[in-house]
Formats: sequence, C-alpha cells, structure tokens
Amino acid sequence: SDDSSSGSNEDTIKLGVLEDRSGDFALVGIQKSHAVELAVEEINENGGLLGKQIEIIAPDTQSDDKRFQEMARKLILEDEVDVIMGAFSSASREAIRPIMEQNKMLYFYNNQYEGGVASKYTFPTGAVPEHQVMTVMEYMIDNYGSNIYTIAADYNFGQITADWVRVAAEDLGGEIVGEEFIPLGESQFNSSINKIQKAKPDFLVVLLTGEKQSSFYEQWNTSGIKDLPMATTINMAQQYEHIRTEAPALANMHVAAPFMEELDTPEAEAFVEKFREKFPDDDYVGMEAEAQYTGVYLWAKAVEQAGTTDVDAVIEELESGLSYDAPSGTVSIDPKSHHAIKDIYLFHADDEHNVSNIFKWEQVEPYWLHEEKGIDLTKDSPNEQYTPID
Amino acid sequence: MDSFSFLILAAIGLAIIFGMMGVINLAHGEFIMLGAYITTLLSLAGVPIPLAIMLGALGVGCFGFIVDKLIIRHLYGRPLDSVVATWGISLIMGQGMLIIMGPSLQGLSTPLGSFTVGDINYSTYRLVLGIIACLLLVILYWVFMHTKFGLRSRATMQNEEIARSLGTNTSRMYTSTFVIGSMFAGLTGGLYSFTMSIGPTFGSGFLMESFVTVIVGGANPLIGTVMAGGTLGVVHSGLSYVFGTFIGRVGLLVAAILFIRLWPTGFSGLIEKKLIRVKRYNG
Amino acid sequence: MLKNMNAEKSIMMLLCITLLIFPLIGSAYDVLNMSYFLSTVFLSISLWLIWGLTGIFSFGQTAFFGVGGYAYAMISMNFDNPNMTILALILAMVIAWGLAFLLGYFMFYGGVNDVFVGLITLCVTLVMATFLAQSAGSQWKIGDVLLGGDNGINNIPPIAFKLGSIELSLYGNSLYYFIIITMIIIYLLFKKMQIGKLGYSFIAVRENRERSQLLGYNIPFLQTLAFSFGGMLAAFSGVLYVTWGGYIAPSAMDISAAALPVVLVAAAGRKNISAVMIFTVLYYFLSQKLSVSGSEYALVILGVILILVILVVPQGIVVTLFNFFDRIFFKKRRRNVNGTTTDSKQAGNF
Amino acid sequence: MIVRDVSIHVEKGKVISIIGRNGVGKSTLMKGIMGLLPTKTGKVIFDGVDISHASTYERARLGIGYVPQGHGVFPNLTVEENIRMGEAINIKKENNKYEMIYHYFPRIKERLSQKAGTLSGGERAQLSIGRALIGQPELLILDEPSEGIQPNIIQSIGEIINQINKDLGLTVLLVEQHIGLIKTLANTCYAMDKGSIVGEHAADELSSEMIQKYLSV
Amino acid sequence: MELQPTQNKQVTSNHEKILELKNLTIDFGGLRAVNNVNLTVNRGELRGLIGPNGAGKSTIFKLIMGIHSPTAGQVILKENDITKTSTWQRARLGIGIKMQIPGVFGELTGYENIRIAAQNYVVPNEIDEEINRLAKLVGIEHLLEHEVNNLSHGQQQWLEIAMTLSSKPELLLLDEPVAGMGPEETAFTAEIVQRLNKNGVSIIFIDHDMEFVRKISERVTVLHQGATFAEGSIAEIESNQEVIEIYLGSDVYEGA
Ligand SMILES: Nc1ncnc2c1ncn2[C@@H]1O[C@H](COP(=O)(O)OP(=O)(O)OP(=O)(O)O)[C@@H](O)[C@H]1O
Ligand SMILES: Nc1ncnc2c1ncn2[C@@H]1O[C@H](COP(=O)(O)OP(=O)(O)OP(=O)(O)O)[C@@H](O)[C@H]1O
Ligand SMILES: [Mg+2]
Ligand SMILES: [Mg+2]
Repeated sequence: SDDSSSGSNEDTIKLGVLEDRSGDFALVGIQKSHAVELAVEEINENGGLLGKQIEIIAPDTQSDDKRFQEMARKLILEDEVDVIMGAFSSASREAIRPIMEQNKMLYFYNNQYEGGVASKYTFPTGAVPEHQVMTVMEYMIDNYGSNIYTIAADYNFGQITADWVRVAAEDLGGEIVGEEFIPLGESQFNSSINKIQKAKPDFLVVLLTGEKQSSFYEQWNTSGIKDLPMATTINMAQQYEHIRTEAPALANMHVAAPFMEELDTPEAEAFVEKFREKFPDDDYVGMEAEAQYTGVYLWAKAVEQAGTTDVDAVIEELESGLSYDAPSGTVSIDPKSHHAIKDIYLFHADDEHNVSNIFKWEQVEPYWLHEEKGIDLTKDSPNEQYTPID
Repeated sequence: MDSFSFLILAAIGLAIIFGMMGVINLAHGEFIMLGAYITTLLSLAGVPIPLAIMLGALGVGCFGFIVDKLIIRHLYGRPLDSVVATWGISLIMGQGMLIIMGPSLQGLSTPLGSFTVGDINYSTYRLVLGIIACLLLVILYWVFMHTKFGLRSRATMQNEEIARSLGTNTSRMYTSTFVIGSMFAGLTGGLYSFTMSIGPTFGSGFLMESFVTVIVGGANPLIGTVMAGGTLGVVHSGLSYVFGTFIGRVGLLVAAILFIRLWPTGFSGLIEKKLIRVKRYNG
Repeated sequence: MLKNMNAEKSIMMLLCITLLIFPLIGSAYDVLNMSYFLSTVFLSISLWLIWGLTGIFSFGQTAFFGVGGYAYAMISMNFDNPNMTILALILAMVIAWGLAFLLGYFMFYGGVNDVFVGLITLCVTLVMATFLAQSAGSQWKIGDVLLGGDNGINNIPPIAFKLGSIELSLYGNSLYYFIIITMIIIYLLFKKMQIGKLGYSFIAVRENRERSQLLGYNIPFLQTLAFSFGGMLAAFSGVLYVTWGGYIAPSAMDISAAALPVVLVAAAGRKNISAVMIFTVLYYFLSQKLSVSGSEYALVILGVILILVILVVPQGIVVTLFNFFDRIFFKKRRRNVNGTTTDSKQAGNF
Repeated sequence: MIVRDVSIHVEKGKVISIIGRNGVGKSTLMKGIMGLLPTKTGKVIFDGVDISHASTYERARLGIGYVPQGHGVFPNLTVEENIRMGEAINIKKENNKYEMIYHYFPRIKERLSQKAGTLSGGERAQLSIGRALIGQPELLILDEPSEGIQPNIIQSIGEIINQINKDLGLTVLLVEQHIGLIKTLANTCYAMDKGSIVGEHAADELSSEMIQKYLSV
Repeated sequence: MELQPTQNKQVTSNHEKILELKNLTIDFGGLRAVNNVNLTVNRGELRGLIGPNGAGKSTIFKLIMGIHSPTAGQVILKENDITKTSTWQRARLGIGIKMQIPGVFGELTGYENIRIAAQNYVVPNEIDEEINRLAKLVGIEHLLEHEVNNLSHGQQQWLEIAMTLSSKPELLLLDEPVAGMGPEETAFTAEIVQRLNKNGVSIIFIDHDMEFVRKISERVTVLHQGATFAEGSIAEIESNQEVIEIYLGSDVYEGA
C-alpha cells in the first residue's frame, strides 16, 4: 500500500475528502466540502501543484462512522489518493485515523476539536482548547466574575472541553458552581435551565453541539436569566446559531475562535467574498470552512516545497514549521504536536446578534501535548489521543 | 408537566397511525419536521402564529394523504412492509429537505414570554403546550371513542373484511386515519418549531420518545398514551432535575423496560383489567 | 439430482463458488470490501433466526453487535498476546450469548411479546449507546482499556494465531476466507435446522404461540433459546466488524443503526435465510456505491429503491427472483418449506 | 377455480338455502356475492342492478347483510360497538331494531360492555347474527349461522328469521348443514358439489335419500 | 355420610380416575364463568359436556389446559395436582385439545401443521409416515401441500383433529368437533371418536349437535351458568324437563 504516495507518475494529484454532506452533520460538512472546492479551484487556476491539476475525490460519508471507514479504505486502496482531509465529528476522525496510520496516509483534520491527538500522519490544523478555552476563560473571569456554570454535550468533545474549562478555572481563580452534561440529540432543556437559574453563576459556559442541542438557546431565551453572559468555543463560529436563532437568544455570547464570517480583517473579508461568489446559496462561512481552506493551502505549500507528494517528504516539510497567511491570519504548524499556531479573536454577539471581534490573542500555541505530555512527533509518534485528566 | 407534554405531543401522531393501523411509521420524525418547516416558513412570511401552526398541520395532512395514496395504501395489513416503506420515506424526506431548503433554517422566538415562580422563570408557551396536549387528547379520545367515524375506523383496523361487508368504506377509513395521524405529527412540529432549532433532522429528536410512549401505552392508542406520557414524564423530569439529563434519559428507557416487563400488554392492558372490575361491580 | 434442485439452491451454490474464488479475481481492496459486506450478513442472519424463523420482533440486534465488538476490544486489548484474540472472540460471543439469554429470560418468562419485545430491545440498545457515548472520562475503563466515549475504541487488533513460528493474523484474504467459510457452515447448519425438529419448533412459536403451547411447546424456553443464539450471532458480526476496521463506537448502536437490520430483513422477505443474506450484501453494496458517487441524491435514491422493492415485489425481491427462476429453469411452482409459499409472506403480527 | 358456472336466482321475500359437503365452495360463492373475492366471469344482479363491479361496502349499503362463517366479530370492540357497526348498512331507514335484537338474544343485552373477543363461541354467533339484523337488510346472507349455537336458540333463530321474512319481506340466502333449520326456513334448496350447482329442490321435498346423495363423502 | 370416602376409594380402584376437577371456580372481573365445578372422568370414559352458550364449557377446557388459572379449586390429572403446571407441560403429560376456534397455523401447509403437532411425540424417522397416516385418517391427504388459510372451514376442522390426534393423548378434549360439519361428516367423526375411545383414550367433548352427543356418549354433564346442572346418561338428560327448558328446546328439528 506504499504506492499510494508514489502517485508522481500520474497526471493529477489526488486529494481525498471525507465530509458529511447528508445526515446530522451536513450543516458543517457542506461548508467544509465547499471550502475544499474553493481552495482547489484557486490552486488549479494558478497552475496547479507541481505542474499538475489537483483532483478532488469526495464521497459523501453521510454522518455515518462506518461509512467513514469504508470510504477511507476506498480512497487509499482503490483511488490511491495522495492526501486525505476531512471528518467533522471526533468519532468519525477516530474511526479513520487508525486506517491512515496503517496505510501511512497523510491526513489533515481541519476542524476545531477537543485536542490531544498525537500521531505522525495526522495534522489537526483546527483550533484546540489552548486556542479557545484558555483564552475565553481568561477574558470572562476578568470581566464578569469567577462563578462558572458549564453545560456541555455528554460525549468526548463536551466532556474533555469541560475538563479544560475546569483546568482553566483553577489556573485563573474561577470556581465551577455547576456542571451538567447533556446527551447528544437532546432537544429539551427546561430542567437544565431551572438548575442554572438556581445556581446563579456569573457566566455560563455552553459547550453544546449539534442541531438538536442548539435548541438550548431559544429555550434559554424564554425562561433563562436574561442578561447572563455566556461563553463557548464552538457555537456561532461553527454552526452559526446566532443566524439560525432569532435575536436576542444569543445576546452577550462570547466565543474565542480563529475565524467567523463577521471577522473584519481585509483577508477575512476577501475570503468570505470569494466563498460567497462561488457558493451564493450557503448560509454561512464558518470557522471550519476557513480551517479546511487553510488546511488545503498548508498541504499544497508543503507539497510544493517538497517537490513531491511522497508522504514522508511532505511531512518533513510540514514539520519544518511551515506557515501560511490564512484568512484568519498567519497559521503555522507546530512540528512537535502537528497542531497549528494561530491568531485567536474574541467574538461577541449583542442583543441583535451583531457579532464583533472585541479582542485578539496573537499566535496562540498548542503547547499542551508537548509541555504536559512530552510529545515530540518529530522524534516519536504514540498514535494516541490524550485527555487533560488522564 | 413539560416532559409530559413533550412525550404526548411527540407520540400523538404515531399513536394514531401505529395504534390504529399497526403501521410503524419510521418517517414519523420527518412528518414532524415537515410540520415545523411549513409553520416556520409561514411565520417568517408574516402569517400569524396560530394560523401558521394550523396550516402546518394541514399541510402535513395533505402530504400524508399523498403518501397514503401512493404508498401506504398498498401496504394495509402488511405492517412489516410498511416498516421498510416508511424507512424509505424518511430517507427521502430528510435528504429531500436538505436538498431543497439547505442544512438549516432561521428559527423563531417563542411567543408569549415567561412568568416567574419563586426565583425561576418559566416559559408561558410551555404551559400552553401542556394545555394543548391535554386538549388534543380529549378531542382525539372523543373522535375515536364516541363518534361513528371512530367506531368504524377501529372496527376496520381489527377486521377489515367484516367491516367492509358491513358497509364501511374501509379504504377511506385507512386513508383518513393516516391523514389524521399525519396532521397531528405536523401539528407537533408546528408547535415545537418555536422552541427548537430547525433543520432536516428536527424530527429525530422526537423519535425515541414517541416510540417509547406509544408502545408503553399499549393497544389503546389514546388512553394508553396519556397514561404512559404521564408516568414516563414524571420519571423523566424528576430524574433529570435531580440527577441530570443523562440519568433522566436512561431512567426513561429503564422505566419503560421495567414497566413492560411488569405489565406485558402496556398501560391499556392494565387499565382494561381495572375497568372490567369496576364495571362489573357497579353493574 | 436435478429433481431436487431449485433456483434457491442453485443460486446459493453459484454464489458460494463465486465467493470462494473471489480473491483470485478481485483486487485486494475488493476483497477487503467484500469482507465488510459479508461480516454484516451475520447480523442479518441473527435477525432472520429470531424474527424470521421464531417471530420475535427485535429492534435491538445492534446491541449485541455492539456487545460483541466492545467485548472483543476489551479482552483482546487487555492481553497483549495474539493468541488471546481467539479467546477474545470466543468470550465476546459467550458474553453476548449470556446477556441475550438473561434479557430473553427476563422478557419471555415475563410474558413480553410482539412489539413490546421490539420496545424493550430498542430501549436496551439506546441505554447502552447513551451510556457508552458519555463514557469518555478516564474513570470509564475496563482493565487498561478506556471505553472511549462517543469516539469509541480504535486500534483493535485482528484475530490472530501464533503457534511457535507459525503466525497467522486474520486480515485481508485470510479474514475473508475465515468469514466466508464460517458463513457457509452457519448457512448449511441453519438450512438443516430449519427442516428439523428445532426449526419447526421455532416456526410453531412464530405462527401461533397460544396454539403451540397446547401442542406441548415450551414457548418461553424456545424464545429464549432463539434469542440468545441470535444475540451470539449478532456479536459474531460485531467482532468481525471490529477486526475488519479496528474500531467500534456507540454510533454502531444508535436508533438508525438499530433500524437498518430490521429494514433489510423485512425487505428481503424475512422468512427466507438465503434471501436475507443476498439482500443484505446487495443493500450494502448499493448504498456504498451511492455514497461513493457523492451525489446529494444518494439517500433519496436509496429510499425510492426501498419503496419500489416493497411495492412492486411484496414478497421480497430475492424470493421473487427465486420464484421466477424456478418457473423458467425448473418448471415448478415454488413450494418452499416453512411457510414462504408463493402467495403468502406477511404475518399480520410480529 | 373453486366455483364455476353457478346461477342461482333468489326471489324477493323468499328463503333460499344451499347445501353441500365441506369444501365444495359454498362459502366461496357467498364471498363472491359480497365482493370479498374477485369473480372472474359472471354477474351479480341485486334488485335488478348489476353490482358485479361494485365494491363490498357499496353492496352492503344496498341492503345486503352478511353473517360470515365462523362469526367474525371485532374482538377488541365491545359487544355494543359491534352491534353499532351493523348500522352502517342502514343508510335510509332511521330506527334501528335494538329492542328486537335484545329481545331475541337476551344474552347479548347482558354483555353489552364486554369485549367481543372474550365471548363464548355461541355468544359470538348470536352477536354476529344480531349485528347483521340491526341494519334491516333486504337480503340476508347467512353462512352456517347455527354453528356453535345451543339447540333452543337455533330454534328461535329460525323463528326470528321467519318472522322478519314475513313482516318485512326479508330475503334470505342460507348456507346450512342443519337440516332441521333448512326445513323450517327454506322455500327452495340448492345442492352444491365441486363448485357447481347439482340440484334444486323445494325444501319440503328434502328427503334423507337426497341428503345422502348430496352430502355423502 | 361418613363412609363416603371409603366408597370413593373403591370406585377408584375399579376405575382409575384420569381427571378430577375439584371446586373449580374462575372469575372474569365480576363474572363467575365457572362456579365450583366438581367433575371426575375415569380412564377410558367418553364424556359429553353440554349446556347453553356461555355456560362455561370452553372455559373449563381452558382451565384444564392451564390457559386460564382458576380463582379457586384444583385440576388433578392421574392423581397429580397440575393446577400450577404450565400449559405446555400439561400437553406433554398426555392431554390433547381441539379448541372451539380453529387453531391451525394458517400460513403453513397442512403437512407442516401436522408435523409441528406430531414432532414432540413421534420419533423423527417415522414422522412422515405418521403424518400421512393421520391425514388419511381424516381424509385430507390431498390437501397436505396447500396453505391452510385456503382450506374451507370444515377442512380446517379436520386438520385440527388430525393435529390433536398426533400427540397420541391419553385424555382428549374436543370442543365442538362437529361444528360446521354436515350429517355425513358428523357420523364419520363420531366413528373416529368412538374408535379412539375403544383404543383406550379418555375423551371429554363439548357439542351442541344432540344427534352426535346421543350417538357417542354414555354419560353427559350439563353445565349451566358456570355450575354443574345435571349429570347422567343421555336418556336421562334428554328427558330432564329443566334441561329441555334451558337448553334443548322443543323437539321440532329431530328426525331430520
Ligand atoms: N384462496 C384459495 N386458494 C386456493 N383454494 C381455495 C382458496 N379458498 C378456498 N379454496 C378451496 O376452495 C374450496 C371451497 O372452499 P369453501 O370455503 O367455499 O368451502 P365450503 O363449501 O364453504 O366448505 P365448508 O362447509 O367446510 O365451510 C376448498 O376446497 C378450499 O380448499
Ligand atoms: N376473558 C373473559 N373475560 C370476560 N368474560 C369471559 C372471558 N372469557 C369467557 N367469558 C365469559 O364466560 C362465559 C363462559 O364462556 P365459555 O366460552 O366457557 O362458554 P361456553 O360454555 O363454551 O359457550 P358456547 O357454547 O357458546 O361455546 C361466557 O359468558 C363468556 O362471555
Ligand atoms: Mg363454508
Ligand atoms: Mg364454547
């Protein structure tokens, strides 16, 4: 199966994409698919890569983990692609990651997630808790007080991120006054809302995800505490709840993220404009679209520098501290963890769901794997996912 | 209360279609979703809320009529095949909606504001939902238990051939029952569209709850459903409040399992036994 | 010889031969992919056994699929010894059998039947899925292996033997042959069972429980028996799946995963094991092809196909094909054993 | 082909009976008349109207009452609801004959709120006949109505039908094995064998030899 | 009075009791369907059970088989109390029953029906032979390959009798075996029943066809409103004025 990387004698370079364009995760999956199309179109129009055109091979993974496995194998063994990008949910990433490792396939996971994946072949270029949790918590505790209530989705992402919230609270002098985990797919929040009201926190950390759980906001809006500040790492930036829900449900919400459609830097505005021009029907251009777009360019740059699509060579280039001026600002690869170093903004939504970036942290590093777990992927790869409370 | 109305409203359309016709409608969630879409789109277009909800229900009723004429009609008396067909319908509806309307729709605010008891706010609309749930059950109970239509429809479902030879237009009974069931699913969608975010998988949040409620309810789709909704609602909201949503959900499922084990015919079986006793001693 | 032949037999024989020589004609990827399709067939067979043959409407076969997968992962990963994987396989099946037995005992000796069994099995499945989804924390581990929450467990080792210097790891072709040969054995066993005493006992349970009691059948026992072995087969399917993919997650047990086997078995014509097997492979093949196309209409097309299958060929498409070939090549009106007669398929109840 | 080439003529106000061994096609013929089974060729003419293509419920509403063999009842409806189902064929006439039914079948009246599925065999039979009578049909099709009914009630069924036949001009098509009942009720008797009519006699002519001939195995 | 128990014992030694019902009672809600019934059937007896519709006859059969469990009283089979034994075990203990409502497996063929009924009692390699024998006995050998739903009512009745016989019961319960049969078939059934009885099978049957009852039965028990109303030879019963009143009615139909 090693010949997947020796595609140099073919006339195109093959980019495998595994995104959910139907099923539960289509909301983000479609954005991410479009982002790849946009990036590849641009690269191809500018003469392609190593003089060849990039060909996208993109089956629909239908929000189904089994499908991810089938399709990953197909891309590697049958289509012999040169790189694979994709997966939205952590579960689908974990479903295909071993396959990538087995087959020595270069894999980009361009998606915000709970952090901790340390693997030679995997490049998680999206935002991680170091980018999002530490930053937003710092801002919230400084500005609103130290009593924190967390409501999170009851699975890996929610639990691990909530752990990060706890770690951040400890570091920053906050106190967790309440914490609840909600099973995925739950859409009724009234008893949770009652509990939050009773606990009277200074601010609320919302780590809910998925279409069902976004119902929280409307329900919070009618019976919750009207002007309690909220913080999150995913909502708005990823699944544009502020657009999908009528104002003022997300009033006074804060999210730390590298990108939102509303980001007012010239690079971001140009990106959104290009995106909208190609896909005028899309509802939103969120942080994952930007991350995916950036991921493609990071890879392309590495291939260009390596002069080949050979996986080891490309990884070497990526580990050289490669960087790219993305719509969200400069993004570079941290060689030791394969995660990205990026600029982070604090976005805030007002009563009318107008979003503005009110604060910026520059070049935030994904330090945790290296500092806490001693990982250095340039030397040795454990192929594992670490969590903060191991 | 909240949990009660959710379980009842989730179950009501299914209760009619499954309880009366024996058709396990795996597209029940998608019917609810369709109702939510119609209601939301109409409201966004400025139609007053109550009217939008009604039109949503009617729209899904019409859709149910078409589905019945095209597909379900051929599957009367073949409940297993209807599992396959309604699964197909649910795939088509879910993905069809995604293709037509995109992955999301702007949601709407909950009307009617809120009121405060102690230091906790409650949404007034939720209270209204509870009242509507009760009202609907009364109406349905009356329709199915005390009108000629109800009698004929129940008879048709039990023995189609004899009902036919006694002068009942049985295919119309099937169709109307299916349409009424669809309408109620649509109504549920419309009612909840103001409290939830809207997307093609809107309905799947109702699916588990509706099946559990209907089946724990047992053979009598109406009385059984009320009782099951009531009991499970108390278990669910009690556990959720004290131990959190996870335990609440698991508790709901475990309660359903234990209940069925203790009363293998569901709630209606239990009630019927009691009723016979009472009637005999009184008369 | 020809007198005893019919379409079903000849098609199944043909298929067996084709599948046995398939690795010679297909690419490595094709073989791997086919192994996946075939591993799911055991799940369908398990539902055929308990639903098609015995009339127990289980909506939760995926629970045992999951139990098999998780148990295999736990056991094989706790021992870092390839030979232990065989033990893991056996134990996984035994555990699933035991759990299914307990659940079956709990239900059938309590008089739970029909759609109520469907509800309980579904609830059990969802409880498991909900529980496992939230088991991401490090407190949730068995031995050294984390349950892994919604992300599941990966890097699960394949089944392997190691005897002195001989080392065989079931992967690629060897996994394929392992699957196909066990499948043929199980198929033949069930075919034989079906026309024997046990088979007819199960059928009696399916057709009319009240009446069968009067003929001396111990209904709860037979139900529990079928259910527990069904659970074991589902677990076998689960083990094969995890050794194929090295991965298992709670989504293998969610409500749509739970519904799929029911839909497949019903659409195939639930009383005929050959039909169930063939249809399962066809369905997986088709749905994968549609998914590969990446078309947004894939699921719509799949839905339309299912509806058409049910409307146009109410007996199940494969059974209809068998009948068709029987008429053309064997000049006989098909009289299958066990009530899969030409003119009846549906039992009104579950 | 189970029934072929059958022509029977049922005159208004008469009681016609059909006899024949098990499995010769009597019930099949009745189902054909009710439209419960499709007929390949031939016509069903009721009251001068060709109803061969009418659906079952339309035939019923023209005034055909049907008591199926085995007395199908709606098991989960109460006895009272079962009887009310019989009203459906009565679209023109207003008052339904509840009192009459209760009078003839007192047991039914005692059990109005019991689920029909738990009735005894004979009670079920009585319910099924009562249900057919409630809608005051013009033609009553009875498929072995005496089956499972106690002797003295068979007699009263005979009386009831005679009564209604006289009072209201009810026409009856009776499939029976109970010769006594045939003799008291029927004007004409057809014998059936292997799907065809093989004999036609006035009921009072029926003799043991004839019965021997048509009914022997 | 004191001596009665001993007398009874003597009877027992002469005629072994196969079935004994003691104070059997069952309530459905407030309805007492069977009321304190005592009934003894000796080995080799052929007993008729008659009575008005709803008298509780079929319910007694169901109590004997354990389909319902009694509110009070006992069922004793061959001196063993089987009141708490489960239905299928009672069947294995040698009771065969033909229920009032045909209990055939409608979606299976005649062959499969008899096979299912027989296989618990017949060794595997004799089973086909046995099936053919039984089918011939009741005259449905030409229908073995047909789906049972397509058989006529009477044919199903025959099939059910064949199924019941296949278990080679010691005690046979027949609930209205000739309902829906013509005179000729009735006579034939009577013959079969008598032959079985001669071969040592104890039989209790229920029927409303008095000709049939008269033909085969020595002793008849009349049940009324759940309780034993009269018991005696068929002649005694038929001349019992009360029985005529509640059940038999005038004799207008006799002699047909
Ligand atoms: N759908 C069918 N397919 C094949 N054969 C059938 C079907 N329905 C009935 N038959 C056959 O037709 C014949 C006539 O059946 P039918 O029920 O009309 O008899 P019948 O005269 O009413 O007998 P009985 O007195 O026993 O009620 C039977 O031999 C039966 O096996
Ligand atoms: N489950 C039940 N619930 C309520 N009442 C019942 C139930 N089962 C039987 N009964 C009543 O008990 C009485 C006895 O019924 P059973 O079937 O024993 O009568 P039977 O003597 O066999 O009459 P038939 O000659 O009509 O068959 C009937 O009045 C019946 O309505
Ligand atoms: Mg008949
Ligand atoms: Mg009876």
